[in-house]
Amino acid sequence: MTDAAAPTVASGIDTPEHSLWSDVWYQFRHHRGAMAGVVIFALIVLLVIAGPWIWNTDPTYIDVKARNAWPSFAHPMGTDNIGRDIFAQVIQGGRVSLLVGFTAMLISLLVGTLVGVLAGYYRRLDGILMRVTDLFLALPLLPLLLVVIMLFRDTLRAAFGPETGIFLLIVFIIGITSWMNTARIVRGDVLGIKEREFVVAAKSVGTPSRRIILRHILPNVLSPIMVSATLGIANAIITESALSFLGLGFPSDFPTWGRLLFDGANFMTLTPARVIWPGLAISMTVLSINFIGDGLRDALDPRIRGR
Amino acid sequence: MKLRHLLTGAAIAALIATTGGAPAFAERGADGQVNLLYWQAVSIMTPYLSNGTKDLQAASLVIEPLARYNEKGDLEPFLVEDIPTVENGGVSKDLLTITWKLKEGLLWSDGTPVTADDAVFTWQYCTHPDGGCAQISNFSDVTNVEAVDPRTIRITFGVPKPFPYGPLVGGQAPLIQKAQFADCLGPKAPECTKANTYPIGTGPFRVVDFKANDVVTLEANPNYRDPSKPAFATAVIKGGGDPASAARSVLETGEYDFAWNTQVEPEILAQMAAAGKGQILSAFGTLLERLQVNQTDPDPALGAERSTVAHPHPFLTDERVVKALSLAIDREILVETGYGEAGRATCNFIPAPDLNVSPNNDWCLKQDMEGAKKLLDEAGWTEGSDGVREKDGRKLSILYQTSTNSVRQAAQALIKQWWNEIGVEVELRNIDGSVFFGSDPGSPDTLQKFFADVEMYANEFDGTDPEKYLGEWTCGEIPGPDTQWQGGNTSRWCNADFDAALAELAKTAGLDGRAKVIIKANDLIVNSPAVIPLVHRGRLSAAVNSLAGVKMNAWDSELWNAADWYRAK
Amino acid sequence: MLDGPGPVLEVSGLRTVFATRGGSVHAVNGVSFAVAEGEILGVVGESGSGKSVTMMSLMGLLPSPPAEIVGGSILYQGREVRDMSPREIRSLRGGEIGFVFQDPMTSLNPVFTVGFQIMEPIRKHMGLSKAAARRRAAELLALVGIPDARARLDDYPHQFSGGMRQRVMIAMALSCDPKVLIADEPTTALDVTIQAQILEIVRELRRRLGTGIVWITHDLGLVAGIADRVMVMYAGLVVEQGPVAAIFSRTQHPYTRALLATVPSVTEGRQARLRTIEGQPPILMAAPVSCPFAPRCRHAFDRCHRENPPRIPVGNGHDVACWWDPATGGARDV
Amino acid sequence: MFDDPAREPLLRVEGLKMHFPIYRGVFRRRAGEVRAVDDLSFEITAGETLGLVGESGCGKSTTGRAILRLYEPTAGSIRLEGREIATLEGGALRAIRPEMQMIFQDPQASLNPRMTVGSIIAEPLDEHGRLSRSARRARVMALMDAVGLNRSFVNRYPHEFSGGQRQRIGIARALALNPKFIVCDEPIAALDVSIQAQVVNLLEDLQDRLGLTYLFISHDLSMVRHIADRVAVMYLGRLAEIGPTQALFARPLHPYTEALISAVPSPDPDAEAGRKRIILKGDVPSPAKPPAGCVFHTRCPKVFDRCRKEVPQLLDKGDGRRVACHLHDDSVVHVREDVAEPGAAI
Amino acid sequence: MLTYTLRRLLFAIPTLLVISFIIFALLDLSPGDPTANLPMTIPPEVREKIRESLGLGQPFHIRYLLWMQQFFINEPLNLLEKWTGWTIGDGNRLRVISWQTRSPVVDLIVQRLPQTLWVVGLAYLIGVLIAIPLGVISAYRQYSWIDQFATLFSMIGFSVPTFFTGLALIVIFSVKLQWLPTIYDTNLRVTDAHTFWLQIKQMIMPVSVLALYNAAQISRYMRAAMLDNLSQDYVRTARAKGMSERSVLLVHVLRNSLIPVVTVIALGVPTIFGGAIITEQIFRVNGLGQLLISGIQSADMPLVQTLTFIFAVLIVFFNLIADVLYGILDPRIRYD
Repeated sequence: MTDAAAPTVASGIDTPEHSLWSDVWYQFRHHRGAMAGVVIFALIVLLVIAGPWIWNTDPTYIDVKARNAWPSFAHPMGTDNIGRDIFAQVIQGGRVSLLVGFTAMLISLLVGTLVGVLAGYYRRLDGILMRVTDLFLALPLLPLLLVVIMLFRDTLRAAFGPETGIFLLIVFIIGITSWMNTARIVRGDVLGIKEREFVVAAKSVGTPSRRIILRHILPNVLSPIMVSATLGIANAIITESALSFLGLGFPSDFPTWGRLLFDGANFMTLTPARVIWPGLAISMTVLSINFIGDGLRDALDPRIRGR
Repeated sequence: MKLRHLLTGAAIAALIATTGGAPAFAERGADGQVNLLYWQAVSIMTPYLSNGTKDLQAASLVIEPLARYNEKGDLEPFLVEDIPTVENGGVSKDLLTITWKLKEGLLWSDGTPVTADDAVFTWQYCTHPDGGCAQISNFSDVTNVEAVDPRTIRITFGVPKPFPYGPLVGGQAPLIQKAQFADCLGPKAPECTKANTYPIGTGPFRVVDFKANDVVTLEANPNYRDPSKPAFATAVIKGGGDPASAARSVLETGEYDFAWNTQVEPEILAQMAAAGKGQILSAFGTLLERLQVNQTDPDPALGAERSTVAHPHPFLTDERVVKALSLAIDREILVETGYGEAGRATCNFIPAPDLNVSPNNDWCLKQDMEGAKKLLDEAGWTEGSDGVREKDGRKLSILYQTSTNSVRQAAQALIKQWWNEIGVEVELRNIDGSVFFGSDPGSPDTLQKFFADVEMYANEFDGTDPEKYLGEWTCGEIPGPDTQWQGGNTSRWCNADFDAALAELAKTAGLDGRAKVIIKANDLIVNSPAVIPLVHRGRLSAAVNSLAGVKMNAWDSELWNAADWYRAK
Repeated sequence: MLDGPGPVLEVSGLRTVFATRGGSVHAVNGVSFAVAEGEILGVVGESGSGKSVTMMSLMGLLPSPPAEIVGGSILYQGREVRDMSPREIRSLRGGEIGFVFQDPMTSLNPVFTVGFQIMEPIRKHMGLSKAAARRRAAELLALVGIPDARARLDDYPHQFSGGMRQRVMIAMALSCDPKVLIADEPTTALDVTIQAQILEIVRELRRRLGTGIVWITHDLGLVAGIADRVMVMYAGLVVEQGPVAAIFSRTQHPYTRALLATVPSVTEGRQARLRTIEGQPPILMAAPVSCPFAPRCRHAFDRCHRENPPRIPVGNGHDVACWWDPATGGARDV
Repeated sequence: MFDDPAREPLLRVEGLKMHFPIYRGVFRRRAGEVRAVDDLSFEITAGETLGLVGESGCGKSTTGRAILRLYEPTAGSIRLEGREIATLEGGALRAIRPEMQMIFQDPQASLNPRMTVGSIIAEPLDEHGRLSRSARRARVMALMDAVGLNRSFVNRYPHEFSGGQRQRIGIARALALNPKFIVCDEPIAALDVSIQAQVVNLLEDLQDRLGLTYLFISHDLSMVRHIADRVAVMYLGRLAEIGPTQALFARPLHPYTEALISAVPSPDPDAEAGRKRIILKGDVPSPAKPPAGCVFHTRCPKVFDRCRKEVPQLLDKGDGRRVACHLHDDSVVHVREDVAEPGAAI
Repeated sequence: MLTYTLRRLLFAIPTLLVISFIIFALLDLSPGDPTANLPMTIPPEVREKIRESLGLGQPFHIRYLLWMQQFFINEPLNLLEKWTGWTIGDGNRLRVISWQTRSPVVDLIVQRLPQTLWVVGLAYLIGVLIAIPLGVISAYRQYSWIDQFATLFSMIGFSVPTFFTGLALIVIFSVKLQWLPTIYDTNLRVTDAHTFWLQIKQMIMPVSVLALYNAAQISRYMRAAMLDNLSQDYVRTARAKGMSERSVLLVHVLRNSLIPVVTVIALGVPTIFGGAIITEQIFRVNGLGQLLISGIQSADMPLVQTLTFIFAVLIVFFNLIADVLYGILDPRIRYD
């Protein structure tokens, strides 16, 4: 190789200084919907986190005289029927809803990825794990919730206090009943990736299975997982609101967007602000997360990325 | 609010009577169809296997008792000639028997005659040991029911009954046809689907089509005893939805004629009523929303002895503390925010009928924060650094549970705030109704187990006589692990004076005499630390303007006089 | 129609540009060539030299955007293709000009039977009835050497081996008796034995049908065996063009020479080392103003870096785009 | 580097079989098998390159992978430096892995797109070496130098490289553990002609420098001819012919070898025009249902009756050449096929 | 294919047995009580009697086995008798009886099926019919305004809870405009144009609420599948054959893209039978969803157990159908 000139970097179509992630980021940045989603989501998160400093009204404080108030300076989003400030509740509710969405998504992602990877990688586990997935698809959510609340409420309450306890329970239930789709998708992808040559290459080097999974398989099923993640947050927020609709879920003085929307639904014509804001908050969050997910999916897909 | 003052139940009834014009029943079935909306859907058409008020009310269109309570709480003969009393000889002097006389020529809807045998069968049906009859308590102490002749029914009690109008009286205990239910005794009762959903009755309507938990279609009973009634040819009872949408369908869209139990936030109801299509009807019975105060210690650390009489509550047995809690509550606000015209503030445990209501307790009607704080100070609870009162290193902290229901949750929030203001720390918990009101000994969340300091729910009693209801407060009724946590004395309050008063009641006949003892017992309860009465609740329903003849009834089925309903022209 | 040896397809000054996010990429920079009836034109060059892009742009098979033809003319039997309506172009594609692509595994639609896919253009362009189209499809399959052709019409592509699939592709491309067949690396994915079979078929077809064939490949050996004329492409330009014998025996362009040198032979003596051409073909962000091969060229001199050479005829229909003259070893006198 | 009978070969494969079972039916009963590799025997001397050629689907790659124990061989013995590795399991197998490595066909597919070049090359070091962070880094750099990759690319991702450079990354990874033996599984098939030459040159340089032994799997006969010392020709899981490269190409013994060589086009129009070509009919039969007798008989231009009945054994023809063909069975060469007597042969 | 299907069906039996056991155990553990909805005036000893009459006094395994016998033997025999008119045995078999309504659970389900299929099923169908063209167009014109619009549409459909859209529709179309009924009349029989119109009117709102949600999800799958296939080589082949864009898109690409989408659609079919709890409640459709939720709320164990188990059967079955469909639609896949 004496006459080998210094190999020049293959110029893709582009300047050489870009990595995989900068490519993804580039594509993502040019997805208008996704960028709008990022901006809106960031604003919502910011408002919800910094909210109590901007608006320091206690969301549970009742001002009986100001019941069913329309928006005013004292109550920018009005009050509910016993005189609690809606704006403060929306901020407080957002913290819970987003936290529920995020944590439940993490649980469902963790379980889904684990099941999916194991089923896809180990042939002998495939059948049994997929049947378990069927089982979970068939489980009735509400009785399950009641059972779990009964079994673990007091233990968790003793360990974490009443609010964190019920929070963990609900998050756990939502997470544990929503991983099945992720598992299916991940399994499908793993089935394909484990036949790819770089996995064979790793085997030929003597890499044990668990490191093959961690190093080679997982990073390559990242894109469906990421998309599942964004959908999962949205899904968890919606599920929590549906639970509120059915009268399960969090205690009444523990506002979440879903509960606010549910409690306010009957007041739609009397004090519309009560439903518009939480409704808007849920929709905008889910919408922005979905757009982010869409952008991620497009950006992570190498075929689409090339365009 | 304004509405509440304008329209009380009675006023509405009067209003309808006057605006409805002269009730001229030309002929049966002339007014077409009446549409009733029960947001809790009807599951079954017999109260003996019933799952609740809605079934009982639906059934009342078809099967009838011997006598019913009218809207004022007075007994009115239905299938019988008149109401037996000691005076008219219908009730024996020793209070051991009561004799009813059926009206002449009564027919079942299939055209066969109604006889005393049917009454005897009804008793046998409900008291069959394997039947699981839901109304068996209506027949308690009955030793025999016999047919003296085809029209005469004699009921014999094992103990003297000062108030003998339990069996076969009121919507809970209607007559069923022997011929139809003969094969449905005991364990076979649930399998008789046809009989349970298409009962043959004597009421103004009979079932044409029954879709469980969805819709019941009825038509006028061709053999109804008054040939000109009912005015409606058909009736439909639709189920599903929620109270607000039920009210909307009557008050705003006018799609339905009558909606049962439209218990929604008052301002919403007022706004709907403003549409002018219908009216809100209310009537007050004996339903009381109250706080039960646990007299035993619910501390989880006690393990199996949690919430048992072995460990008295550390501070809620102190009358001053509970009185302070009661004073801190503004009951008017609770009514305004949660019940509107279906609620009245009260400090009594027995809120109706008027005769039995104690005049001695109105100290709690006005919120008195200062008074409450003073009481707590007196009891030795002083404010700590975080605003929570303490005594002997123990915080005044309360776990407050109730069932899941938006009105209850609003009340919880309000009460929590008031109690916080007097230095009491509150933790709220709401439990799904099917668990809270269920009495599964395996669940920690039932109201009987009462693993909390304070719990809120409403309760009432059938008819007008509270003897049995008050009986739940005796020492023997305290739930505990030895009784599988059964028993009505959820507060675990035990008071010798009260038990004595109750024994006295069992021996007292005559409404006035009984009222005196009842008031005494009531006062003992409400002055104890075991209960905080909150709101006397009424029934609330809605009817369109064109539906005339509705007399809202809190003592029996709301459809008790459906035979008299008609379409206002 | 045209009986004389005149070109069926004549392309001049074709320029195609891709709009990418890094800017526009000039993939084809003024390509001119012609294909006569019954002639096989071999097109060679490394990947990225613009061979495929040129042929794809002819009939608008590149997705637009990003690809766009910015100049030149494409004459099919004397008619300007660029002025045609999409409908007219569609009737050329498949009807008058057939295509065979590199990867027979992915180029057939997996969910339709082979028969359906062959009959599609027949019915569209020739207007045959279903039964007639089916008959013709069976004939075509037999023509390309698929045994039991009639029965195999109802098979799906995955039921064929790679070589068989490529035959199906060829049958499809030939289904409407096209005047021109454009074959884009049709044998690259196949084994040599199968490649030999395909080559046999193509030779036979050319003889029988008189189709003009454009054969794109990077295998110089293949070109030597099958082509009448050879066109060497580099950076979207034709750098050398001429009759096959002339290209191999009197090679003009340094790039062609280098390409030839890299190939080990099965017959001659073993070289100690293989010769290589270092580097890759450039990606042009603008139309070339100097010789694009100059940076990799061992004979490059000043002028190469200043001026892009035009195609200079060297006789016998042979031309080359280079300032360097292998005969003299010095600059070409142009 | 020709056969030296005195020396124990680096790799000796004997009777290697690689059958993949086929299951059928409701209860997934075993209904047969795909005989991807069927009774294969050969050896490779240290420092030499054995070319393995054949059409796609003939079992070349399966052979390579089975030797590296990426599959569980059905039967047979594989000895690396005299040590049996066909039956090794778990830790023992892992311990032998550094000795033998593989270079893959598709450099795009064999590199994890989410790992940097540095971590790809370092992976074998992580698995087997106990190098310190800096030593590992130094080793990666040295490897990159060795395969002619610029050190500054260490943190780049595979997709930023051209095909030839990617193949260099794959080679560097294979070299990381100082293996003795490397299976090159079609290392140049996916590359452009000009790049192929670069990679082949690199492989040769490395062999010279590090004393490597290659099993060079390819269907490109001209490259095999260039790089291999000896060539083995496979057909349908069996060895058709094996022998020194020059001799084999100059005078192929097996009709299949002959057809293969004749099918390679040469970049010389005159030679092409005059050449006699042997064109095989049809495709390689399915290895699930191999033909009876000689597996090549369905396509063989010189087929005769015995081929359809009897499986030819590998015959030693001297000078290190062996061939599995009845045509070369000396014991019957005098007996024409019309008078062939069964059993006379072996 | 057939053997594959048979094998999967055989596998389904143990799976379903396990699922039925787990559901049964779960419901048994759950703290709901069948007497909870009785008025509080009913004393505890009566409640206990009622519970016993429901069979709750029996040990767990007896109840489970009894249910199994009722569900797997008695009910199918009963259905068989009903459909064929035969008499098998004395016809006096113990059926699965709902605790709440004291009527056979299977009869309840049969009664609820029509409205569920009409509303939820139609919504699913309409959702699919909207989703497929929407997905096709937005993939073909990726990043065009129509793609952006479709994305927005599907995102809104996905993100706004049905109880919100449902209520908003009622306020607008029923209360303000008075165009549509808020109550679904299950008694309505379509006999003429007028009743047909009434049926349409009462279905518009629930169907559109659900269809929006379904269309939103499926159109995303469709778009992704189309994008996958549009970049395939065979599309170029089809164009090279001179096929019109229409036929390239609607014959070649669509057929391939439908393969994954059809399986997604098949996997979604069981959700139709699960009903739409919230939408059904809002519009009082009283389908299977309402049946299930009312069963849960009143702790009606036989009802909930039977419904969820039928749901599980459907899920397992449609999983199988989806796989088989995949094999049918994609000739490359042959299960053995």
